[in-house]
Amino acid sequence: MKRIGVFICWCGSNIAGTVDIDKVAAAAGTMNGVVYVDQNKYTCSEIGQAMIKDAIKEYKLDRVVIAACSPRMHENTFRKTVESAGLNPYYLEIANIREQCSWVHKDKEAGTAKAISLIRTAVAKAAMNEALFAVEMPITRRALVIGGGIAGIQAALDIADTGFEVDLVEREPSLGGRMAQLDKTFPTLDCSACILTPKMVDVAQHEKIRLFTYAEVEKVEGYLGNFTVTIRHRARSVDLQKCTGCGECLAKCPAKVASEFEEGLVQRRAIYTPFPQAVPNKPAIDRAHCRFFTTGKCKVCQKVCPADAIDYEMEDRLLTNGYGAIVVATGFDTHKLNDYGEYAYGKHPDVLTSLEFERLLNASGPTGGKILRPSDGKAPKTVAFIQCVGSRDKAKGNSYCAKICCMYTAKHAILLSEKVPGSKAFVFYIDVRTAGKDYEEFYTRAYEECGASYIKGNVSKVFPEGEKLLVRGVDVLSGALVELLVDMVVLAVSVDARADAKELAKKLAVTVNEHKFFTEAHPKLRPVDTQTAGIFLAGVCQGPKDIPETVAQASAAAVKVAAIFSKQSLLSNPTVAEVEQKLCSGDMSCMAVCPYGAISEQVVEERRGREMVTRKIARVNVALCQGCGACTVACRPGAINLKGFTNQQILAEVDAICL
Amino acid sequence: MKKVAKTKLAELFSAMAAWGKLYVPAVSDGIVNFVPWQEGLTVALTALNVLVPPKKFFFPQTETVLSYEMGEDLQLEDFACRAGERAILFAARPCDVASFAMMDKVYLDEPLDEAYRRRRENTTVIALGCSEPDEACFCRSFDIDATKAPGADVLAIDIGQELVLVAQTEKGERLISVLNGLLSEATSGDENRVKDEQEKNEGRYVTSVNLRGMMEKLDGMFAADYWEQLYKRCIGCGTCTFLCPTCHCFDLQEYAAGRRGERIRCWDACMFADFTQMAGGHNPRPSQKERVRQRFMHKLNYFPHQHGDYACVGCGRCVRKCPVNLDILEVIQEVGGAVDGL
Amino acid sequence: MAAVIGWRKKDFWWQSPVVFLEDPAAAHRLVWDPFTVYSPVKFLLEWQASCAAKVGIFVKGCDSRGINRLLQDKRLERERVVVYGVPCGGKADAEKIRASFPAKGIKDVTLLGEQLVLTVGDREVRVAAEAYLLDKCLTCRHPNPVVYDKLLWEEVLPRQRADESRFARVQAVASLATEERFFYWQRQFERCIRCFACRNTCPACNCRVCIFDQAEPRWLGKANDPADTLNYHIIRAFHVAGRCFECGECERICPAGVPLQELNRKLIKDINEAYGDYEAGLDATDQPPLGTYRGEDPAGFDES
Amino acid sequence: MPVVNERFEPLIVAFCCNWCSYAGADLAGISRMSYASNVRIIRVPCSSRVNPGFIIRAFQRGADGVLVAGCHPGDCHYHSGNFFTRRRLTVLKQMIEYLGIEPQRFQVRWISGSEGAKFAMVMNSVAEEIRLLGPNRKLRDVR
Amino acid sequence: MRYSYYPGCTLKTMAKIYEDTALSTAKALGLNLTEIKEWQCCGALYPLNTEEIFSFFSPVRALLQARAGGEDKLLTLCAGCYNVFKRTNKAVREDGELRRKINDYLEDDYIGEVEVVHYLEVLKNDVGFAFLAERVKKKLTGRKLAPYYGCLLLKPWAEMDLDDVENPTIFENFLTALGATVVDYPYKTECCGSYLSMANEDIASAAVGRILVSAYKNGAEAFVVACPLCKYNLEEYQKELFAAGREPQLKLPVVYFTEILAEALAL
Amino acid sequence: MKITTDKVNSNLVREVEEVSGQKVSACFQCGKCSGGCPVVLTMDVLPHQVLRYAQLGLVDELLHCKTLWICASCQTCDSRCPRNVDIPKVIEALRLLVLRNKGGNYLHPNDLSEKVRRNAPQQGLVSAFRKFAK
Repeated sequence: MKRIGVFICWCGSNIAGTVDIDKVAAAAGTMNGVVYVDQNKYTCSEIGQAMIKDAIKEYKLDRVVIAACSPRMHENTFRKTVESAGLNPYYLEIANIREQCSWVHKDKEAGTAKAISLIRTAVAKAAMNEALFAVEMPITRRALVIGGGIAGIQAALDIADTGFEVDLVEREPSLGGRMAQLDKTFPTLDCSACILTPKMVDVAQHEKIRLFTYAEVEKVEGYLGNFTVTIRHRARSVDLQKCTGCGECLAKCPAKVASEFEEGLVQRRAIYTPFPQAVPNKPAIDRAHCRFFTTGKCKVCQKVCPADAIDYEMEDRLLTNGYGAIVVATGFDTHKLNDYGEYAYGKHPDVLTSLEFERLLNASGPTGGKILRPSDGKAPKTVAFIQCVGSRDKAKGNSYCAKICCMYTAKHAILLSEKVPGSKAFVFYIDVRTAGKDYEEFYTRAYEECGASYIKGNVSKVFPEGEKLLVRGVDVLSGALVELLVDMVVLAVSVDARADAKELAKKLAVTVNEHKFFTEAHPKLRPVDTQTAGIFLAGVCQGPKDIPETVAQASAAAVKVAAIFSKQSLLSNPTVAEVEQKLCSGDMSCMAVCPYGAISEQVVEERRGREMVTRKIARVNVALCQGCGACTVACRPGAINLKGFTNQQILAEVDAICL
Repeated sequence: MKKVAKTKLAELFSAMAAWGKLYVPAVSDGIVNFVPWQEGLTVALTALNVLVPPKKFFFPQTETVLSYEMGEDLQLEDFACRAGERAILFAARPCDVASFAMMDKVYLDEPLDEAYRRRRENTTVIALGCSEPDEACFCRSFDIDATKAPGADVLAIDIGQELVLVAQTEKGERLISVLNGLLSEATSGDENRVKDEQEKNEGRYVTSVNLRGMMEKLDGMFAADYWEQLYKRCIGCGTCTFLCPTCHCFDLQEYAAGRRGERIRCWDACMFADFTQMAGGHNPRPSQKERVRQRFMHKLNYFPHQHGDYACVGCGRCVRKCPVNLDILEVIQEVGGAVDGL
Repeated sequence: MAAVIGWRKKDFWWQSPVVFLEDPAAAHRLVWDPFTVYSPVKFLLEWQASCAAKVGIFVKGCDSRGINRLLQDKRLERERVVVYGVPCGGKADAEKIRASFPAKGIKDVTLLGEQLVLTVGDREVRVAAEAYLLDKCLTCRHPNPVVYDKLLWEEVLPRQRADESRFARVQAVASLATEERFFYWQRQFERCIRCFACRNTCPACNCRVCIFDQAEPRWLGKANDPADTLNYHIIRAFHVAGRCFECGECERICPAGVPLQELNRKLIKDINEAYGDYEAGLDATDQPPLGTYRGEDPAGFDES
Repeated sequence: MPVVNERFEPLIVAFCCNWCSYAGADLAGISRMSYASNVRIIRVPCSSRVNPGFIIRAFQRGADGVLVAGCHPGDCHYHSGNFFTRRRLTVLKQMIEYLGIEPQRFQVRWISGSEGAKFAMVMNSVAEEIRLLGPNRKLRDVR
Repeated sequence: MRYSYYPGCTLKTMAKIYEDTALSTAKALGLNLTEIKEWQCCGALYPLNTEEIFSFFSPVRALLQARAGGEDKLLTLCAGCYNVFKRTNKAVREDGELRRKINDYLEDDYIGEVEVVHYLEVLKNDVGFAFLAERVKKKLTGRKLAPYYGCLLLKPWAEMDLDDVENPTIFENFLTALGATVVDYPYKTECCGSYLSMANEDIASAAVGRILVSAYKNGAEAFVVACPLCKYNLEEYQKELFAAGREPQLKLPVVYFTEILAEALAL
Repeated sequence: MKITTDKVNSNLVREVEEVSGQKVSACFQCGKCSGGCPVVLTMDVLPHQVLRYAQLGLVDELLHCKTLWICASCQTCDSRCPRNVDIPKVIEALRLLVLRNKGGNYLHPNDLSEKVRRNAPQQGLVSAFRKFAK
């Protein structure tokens, strides 16, 4: 039999006003296992706590029930009290007779009866409470940042600046990501490269940051504080130690392929640096297109390289490192336009995507920053901008709003008016969304000062008409049909999650939503966390965002990482699931519902008759388990139980309530 | 010897129900069971065995044996004294009636089960002879005559338009006298028809087994490989035991609610995995093999050793209802009792 | 292969129980007749736990879904079983036959296409099989094995009205008023003798230790109390929700004739309607509906 | 029809998730909103911890109503727990209704930590609905 | 290769040439077409509401006939029939409620087993355009042909799934295989006015006018079509525009693709 | 034209939704339907306006508009609609509301021109009468 002590708090008149404490105390004295009952005006006060400690010692109490305010208020306080008296803190149970009783019931008789019932329930549970212990876990104080766009760059720099080590992994041969492709940025129109390049250089030079370009995450294991990540360093075929970045090879390479960075508007060589300001500014060989790798003959780059840096023998290397936290900043893909035949993209050279148009604007782009028609090299006088291409389209595209198109299209309209005097922009839109500091003003400038005509109505079809393009639509505000002959059409393509986001999510044991954007732990209160502790999100990989938001989220993620690293060690949550071997059938229903990937299979050996046999059962990783208990219900035989909220405890509570 | 026209049965039942609680066989959703009689109920006179054997009237599936309350001191209430309601069981079949004798050997022997005794004493059993045993009926193998039921208080025989009633005990006489106003004297023609029925009985079986030497044969078979083969298809349900008129195992369970509680006795089945499960987790019958062996050894060896009779009356319920057709007929045949008529 | 699990003939015309044949010479004992209905699948659990050798097994359409059931529940090592698929035109209901023919006179029953051939005394009688098939076979949508290593003969066509009749009984009961429904089920469960045959026969009930058999905590009282019987049936149905593959054995073998399939099918219907059509036992690799979710799932309760 | 002298007071067991509904109950308390005193709360970490076995047990032991309350879908502290709750308890609720139990006896609601008023309102409405139904006899142990 | 064949109302009358050339070319290409028994009009239009259950009976009966004939595929020529059959078949396959309702009225249950194909599709997938090119006896070199799709072959795309709805290529590839020069023009998938021409000739006239000009400007010498109604509209309103002296005054022949095919195969 | 509370809540809208199987509220007025409609020039109420009117309960106005008899059901609009609204189905529903009223037939055999009678393919006639008459 347990020796349970019950302590009833008056909370001044908060409880005592509507609950007859003496009556409650008398009733508590008759409850199973209760050997001691006391009451106090303010149990949370030092005197009150001292009284509990004394009683524990004097009456050899082994379970404590405190009837007072909500456990969400003082559970931790009282756990410490009990612990300091030499009991396990989880031997404590609280009956919430204030928030759930005295404050909400005016009738003293009903309140008293309910208080007794609540205490009986807590006593019944306490009798089943067992000692629980947190496990101390060490922390590897090195962070991994996946993705070298502006989000990854910012997160890496912020973490490194707090003094912790960071590894930054980028798939492409250079840092920079999407932002490097942009010309100017809204709403200030400052040059994207001018603000990004210094940050890229900072990353390369930071003593706490190790930069791995042309590298990808291969495998992730472990948990908060102790991830083990294998990184595939793809064979660059260029020795970064030897290469001086002189660029001799780039000019001589005979194999040409469409430049990804230039959105296919021009060609690059098979050995290439993606763009002039690349960091590291050293090339890589694209083996899929390299003449040597495809035909076995060439080696021109090796011949011209003064530094002997070309290494065709180089192989992919897999390196494994330990990390304490991970920031995912893998960015986005632009929407593929295969299903939008009505816009004649790919059929007519003067129909461009917004990112292609961005390259036309860029001084280092294929036209040197002049807006020229790809078909004939003439400057377009009239340009139709079509919004929501692939966005807000549940039939053929993304059901969501890509968020940035309204603003960058306003920017394009403004830049067009500046770069092509006498030109005219027509912007076809469904709604214009400009929520952001100085955004509305920027949009206003596009149509008030720069002469852009905004037409509410989406374009239905683009036809080639002679040298021009006929754009057909309707102005829904006036009901007038619109037929414009324009020189160029720019499609505001939607933002997609990375095509391979799901694979990465699987490696990281985090989830993606139906659009493959990574899911945050809580949409409002934990927008930077994933539901896997220690893995954080930054930038568009979590959902469409503009640059300021991306940078803010990256810094937030960095702080989250730094907060973890600044702790001495991590304590595991003791109220976690545990598996009872003899009951577990090993069907792993529990694993399917665990949001944290905390459950895995393990092989156990056990006796069967006279033999020892092995079989598979579930295993809970206490570092990953957050104690939700979803698994306990998925488990039909009740083999997985939740410490602190066991089946036995809850059934005892039910039984006690129903007495 | 009395008789009653079948058309008058409703009146007869009404009179019986007025005298004591009357249970009769009736069909619900295709299943025949004994149910309390009530006005308007159709009594299933031609149905052979009811699903749940009438042992339940003396040995209920669930009964509270005592209750307690912890106060200043412990208050106890023994429920056995409540088990004394006057009852009539109508149309028990001779095999089931024979099973009562087996149950008596267990519960009326020392230590005497008071509740059982009272129920037995207060219940008047009216047996109904079977005029056409089913193909799975093999009571004849146990020397039970389906047209006779020596253990019954009253024997009823269906002679077509009427039922003949023969009081066989004092209790039976008493009941007949209560009902006398509704009964008429049987004629000698009726008596002949009853005799005729009884003489025909032998020839009506299609299934019968020879049990000679069965008990002795099993003496040496505890460790036999036979069980190894037999048990494999047993699924460990309690159909055979719960439907068996002679199975009599029970479990005691506590139902505690705060400072009050009850002790409940309920049927248990040796086929269940937790039947001999002990608190520490140990189980002397760890697999279905031991459980299946236990069941048949008990029926065909231990019980006859102890009480002189096989614990089976050939009612055929397990033959008909076992989901996997693993039944006592099979065991008797395979262990070596000769089988006739199969 | 150390053994094959199939069916053999026993004493009576309606008995074709499962048999474990270890001796190839005894292969002639295997039968395939109108009563080879009991699924051999669940016996694989004990077999694999106690024996490392491979085993062969004959499975009908419904049984094969039981194989998938066990595979999805990770209770079976597929590579240690050789599955012989037997397309099945339906099994006979001995009770239905008994209702039309004198049971004691029947010598033999065979199925010939859509006809049932009975030898009654010295006569041979041919009747349309459909009238004498088990109810569960009339609503069977997958008469052909869905997983096998070898198919014994050509596939058969599913019964025409199987789809429509699938939920007919469920709908009939659901259309009753609340109180009528309660009395209906009360009458059914009243007969339950708590023998657990429904559970023990069910391949979806494959836990090593059933929750109902545990003493601490005791989830289910051992007494045959009506509320506990209801408790048992609710939780049993819940545990097979989204996992029941409609073999109907629970109901067929219930000694007390409790219409359990009506309860299972109700859950299937609800799940299909709310979360999209799902048929358990067709794919061993997917996730049963209660083991997954979609953000836009409807709720079957007032969410306000 | 017997005359009911005393008003029937139902016993309602409420399973509340720690992060939303229990917090909602606390807020109702802090805001001194009075509601029916028939409710007894059992704190669970997440509504997905609520085993249907608990619910049936409560009815067996004499509860007249059971309520499970959790975070709104999408707001689960444990990310996806209440999505599983929603499926499980939908199935359970529809089943017990099918078995002839009055639907009002078992309810599931989403109550966030900021919805103290909603908590009080739900408790009142559930208590009233069940009061009208009278005591639970269908699922209660016979004792 | 064997197919069930459904001609439809117009192919036995106004569009006899369409059927004749289709059957002769099919034979020449080794395709075995068996006309289904006891067919009736498909209804011409797919019902666009949730209430007309009766409109489905005729196409479903024809599909049942096709199934009874033992072939897996039902070949159609008229774009209208193709549209009705393909959509009906898909609806029966995917909408259980509808399937049940329809089958309640029919003698035999149909669950969408038959595959509905258009002759063009057969030429592309079963015959193969490469093979077709080899069989051409009289190359149509130098012929500038404008394929005209209209709407029924392609739309709604989610149901028809024949080709890209905005930039289809099947017709083009077919004509290329015959050696013709394909004229690309933006209006090739724009509606000709369809049945509106029965009641509202002005609208049809305007629609046809645009198509005509667009094709002509891009160098077309003739239209190639797959639908009797398209052919009627394109022909009749050209004549009318010409007669009325209204722009454009053009005379572009309109032929069925099977006629062109017959010509190329020298039949 | 006036938008009033009872109009917005009109049963007619629900009937249109039911007959068409389409949700008119799904439309967000992008106008892609009207812009691409091959016969839009002669319409008095443009396709996107049809949905707008329906959203606002202006069904009476729709029942009297010419558009119902101009739409050729070519499905160009719905093949481009980002909201999966099948406008021809909505228009069909409105047309049915008119046709089902006594005297609602739009086309009578006597209306056909000589040319049509002589030359039109059966396909066209069947289609027209199925659309324009009951």
